[in-house]
Amino acid sequence: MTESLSLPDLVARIPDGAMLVVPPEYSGVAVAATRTLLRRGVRGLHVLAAPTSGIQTDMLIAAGCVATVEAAAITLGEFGTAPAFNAAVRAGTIRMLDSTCPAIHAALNAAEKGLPFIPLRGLIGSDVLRHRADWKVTQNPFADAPDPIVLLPALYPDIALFHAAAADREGNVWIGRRRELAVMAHAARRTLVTVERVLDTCFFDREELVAGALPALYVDAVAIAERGAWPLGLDEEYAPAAPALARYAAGTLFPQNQLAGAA
Amino acid sequence: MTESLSLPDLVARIPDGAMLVVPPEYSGVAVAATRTLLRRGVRGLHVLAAPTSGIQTDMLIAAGCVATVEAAAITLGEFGTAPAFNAAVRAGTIRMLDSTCPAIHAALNAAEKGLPFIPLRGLIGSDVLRHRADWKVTQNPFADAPDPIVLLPALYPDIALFHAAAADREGNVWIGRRRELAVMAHAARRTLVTVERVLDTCFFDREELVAGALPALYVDAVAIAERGAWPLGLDEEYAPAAPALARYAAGTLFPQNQLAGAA
Amino acid sequence: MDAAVLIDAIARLIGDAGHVATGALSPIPMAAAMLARRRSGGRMRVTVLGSRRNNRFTDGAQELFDCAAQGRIDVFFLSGAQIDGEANINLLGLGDYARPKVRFSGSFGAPYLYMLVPRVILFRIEHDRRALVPRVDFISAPGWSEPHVYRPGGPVALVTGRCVFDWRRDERRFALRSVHPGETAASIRDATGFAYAEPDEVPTTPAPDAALRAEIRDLVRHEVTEVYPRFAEEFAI
Amino acid sequence: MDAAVLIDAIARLIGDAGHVATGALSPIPMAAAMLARRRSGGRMRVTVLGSRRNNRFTDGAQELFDCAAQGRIDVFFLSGAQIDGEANINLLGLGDYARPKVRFSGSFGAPYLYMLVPRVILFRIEHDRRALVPRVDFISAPGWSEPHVYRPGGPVALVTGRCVFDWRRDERRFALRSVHPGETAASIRDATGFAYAEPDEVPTTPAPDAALRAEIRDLVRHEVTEVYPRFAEEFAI
Repeated sequence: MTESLSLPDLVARIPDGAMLVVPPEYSGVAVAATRTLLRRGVRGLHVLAAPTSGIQTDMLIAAGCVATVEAAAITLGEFGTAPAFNAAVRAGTIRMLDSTCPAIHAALNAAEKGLPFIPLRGLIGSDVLRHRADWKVTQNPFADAPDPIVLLPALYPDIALFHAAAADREGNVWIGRRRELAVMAHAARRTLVTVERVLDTCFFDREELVAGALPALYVDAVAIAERGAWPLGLDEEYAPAAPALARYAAGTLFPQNQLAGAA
Repeated sequence: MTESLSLPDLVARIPDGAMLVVPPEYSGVAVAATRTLLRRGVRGLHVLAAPTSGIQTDMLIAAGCVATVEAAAITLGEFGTAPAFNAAVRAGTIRMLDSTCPAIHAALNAAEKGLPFIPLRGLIGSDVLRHRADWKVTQNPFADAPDPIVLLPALYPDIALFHAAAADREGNVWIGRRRELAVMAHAARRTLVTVERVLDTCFFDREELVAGALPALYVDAVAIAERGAWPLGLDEEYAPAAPALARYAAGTLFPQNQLAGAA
Repeated sequence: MDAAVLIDAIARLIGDAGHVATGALSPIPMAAAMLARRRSGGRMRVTVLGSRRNNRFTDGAQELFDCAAQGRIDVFFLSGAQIDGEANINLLGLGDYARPKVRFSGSFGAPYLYMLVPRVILFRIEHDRRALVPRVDFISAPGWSEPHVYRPGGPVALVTGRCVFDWRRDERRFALRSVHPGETAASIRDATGFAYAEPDEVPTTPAPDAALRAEIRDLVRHEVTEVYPRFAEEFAI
Repeated sequence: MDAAVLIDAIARLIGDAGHVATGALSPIPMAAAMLARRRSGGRMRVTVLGSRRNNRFTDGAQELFDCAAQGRIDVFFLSGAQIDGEANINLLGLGDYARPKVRFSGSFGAPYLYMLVPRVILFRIEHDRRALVPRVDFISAPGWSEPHVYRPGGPVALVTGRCVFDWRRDERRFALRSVHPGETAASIRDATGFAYAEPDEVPTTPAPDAALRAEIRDLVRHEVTEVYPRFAEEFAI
């Protein structure tokens, strides 16, 4: 059964050292939960961006919560590079596992399907591959001619964390066309979701809504966080707050001062 | 661009010898198109059930259209075994590739992702595996201890054929929660869809419908076939016609006599 | 055969599982899952393939298999045209594979789910020497695997129209747990084609009282009928 | 830099492709795709990541990559903080990998899409010896691959703020195709850190006339602004 929790109780489910999978900036980022989490002083997180991340990961790095980042990119998009991420990589204070979008998607698909590994085309000749000791290149066993292909180990996150517009009374979460959120939730051992609101309905009562619902089966707990993605945007709800994002990109590396109390 | 065709013109796109992927009986079977196809006298089909099939494959076998069937099961469900299928297997007049549901899903997922193969758990010790010379058992290259795992070659169907309630004016097709239809369409080189009706709207204009739409990008042609799944049912549209199905199950092996003119 | 006995017996085997799923053509397991869910106070999750009301999957036909691989399904049901004493099941055909004497529909998801779902309950109403055989003609899915084979799942019990067997994994054989009312240890031996362990005293499977029968009837009418409209008449529930 | 020249030049490179996709932070490629679509009479399919109006994907963030692997995307755009004469691109950082002098955001989907999309157009406005280098510090994605490597895709051209290069796959080098108005063969040589083929006569990239500029302005206002609200001012279109 999906639990209804307060925001602090929700993030209390994220232990030190957890592998935490988070969505890209356009897909429902739980920024309010992230502020609560870094205020709590979580340590040693392995942040898996699925497949990219921005201000969320940067805030966690700035607050010293992160040991490892795995991502295809950490970027503030049109607002430029992520300052804490950039400094941490240059200083060598985080372990960086550089990846590529389809590799992260595929490794989560593998976890979703209980596969220990999954092949992926491309990548051969890229230095991204060269620096990944955990990936293997093998001969395609179905080919007669030489045909090298990359094998990726599945990624099983401990926790998936994201923000969505609404949950219903059963704990089903509306994700619409953001199916990358379903893959994250399927792959992760636990899924924590913040929402703008909880509706006193059931998405399964209206067949036209069913395809856009993430079933409660995959949702361990929900907390209400109004404007919980701010200063990022949320589909159909609110646009990104460009001034706040620009301030963040230009500002100090200690987002507690800048964002923690701003909501 | 998705083409609008008549039913005969739609099935004219299915050449002799094609690998034709079809959905299970609950998921929108293009029975009217199948009748038109068998009347045309198509030959040598490789029918891939994704992952099971029933009256559709049985009718095609009875009419002599089928060289190979790949399926986890061919069944008329509560109406019993599929008579033409059963006779053909016993007589050895079709080549039968026995499979299992998740293997067919996985092999189509592999095609959808452009992977030459995909691993799958389970299967080891099953005679289904023993009779599949095209599947391989390999050591999991990420495990230190012995850990055999099955590798399946991707399945790239030539044609996906199914029936749905509606297409919109762009050729987007409403599949709702029947996402196995999206996998089929992604994996197949061409996708042909029959629908109850074409709506003068666009599913993408209503965000709550988007998640249930198969984009026109994957739909090569649409034809209107009212009650096109009959005597099978179609979600929210009509229930299976139990008397007709029972007649089929009990009846002759020549469904032309029985069903071809019945719609 | 008294369907209520089977429904109650299977519900007891389900116990306090977190998530039970039932597959195609499984009205009695479905009814049992509904009963077990009621006994859990509604906390148990039940997924009925073919149902709209009792099915929350939104990711297509592959979701059952993904969900099982994720360890999110605790109990599933499988059957067999033949089941043997090593818990191998045959859903495919009788006789030679290339030219079978009898061909059934196929193995469905059994070669996978039998390996991955922790507690698979085998269920087959017909209990005779044609169904319960020394050795299946075709192994759709094996009852046990070598230790190096990845297999978090497997059988826990076999319920038939005559009795309940437990599966003893360490011994790789079934053990008679209880005989349904009207059966005896001897009648089970007569009807069973494979060897199994038998206790000195064989209990009788409890027969539901009137209140439980009413509860089952109510569940069948309100839930099972959605998926299996003819079940209530067919099994005189 | 005259954005309309680039938009028109890229639209010509797109030609009559069936399906063009543009990725993150790509307003000029997006405008070019819109122009190419208009020139196709609307038959061309354009997928703009980040757009709602020009994006028909419904299968999540992985759909772009699946769609490319299926061969359903003909043209895509990539860039690089560094691009070298072998068409290798670097989106990751400068200097030593473990302790970079400058770190960029990362390689995104380039290590995959550069290998799979048949016609990748490289685009980078800045054209100087820091951007166009003899050898990239980090190969996010390689410009070419050994023949036994599965690679249906790769570069076809490099468009900068100064010129258009064709990629000559057989020669594994760029060839100057045209210089934008105001540039010369010599100014390109000066600004380029890698060697490339140069024809005896170097044409000038066509400059859009007033009608074409109006058409581009209209497309930018009606389509590009949805995704890139500040683009019109920024590039004075």
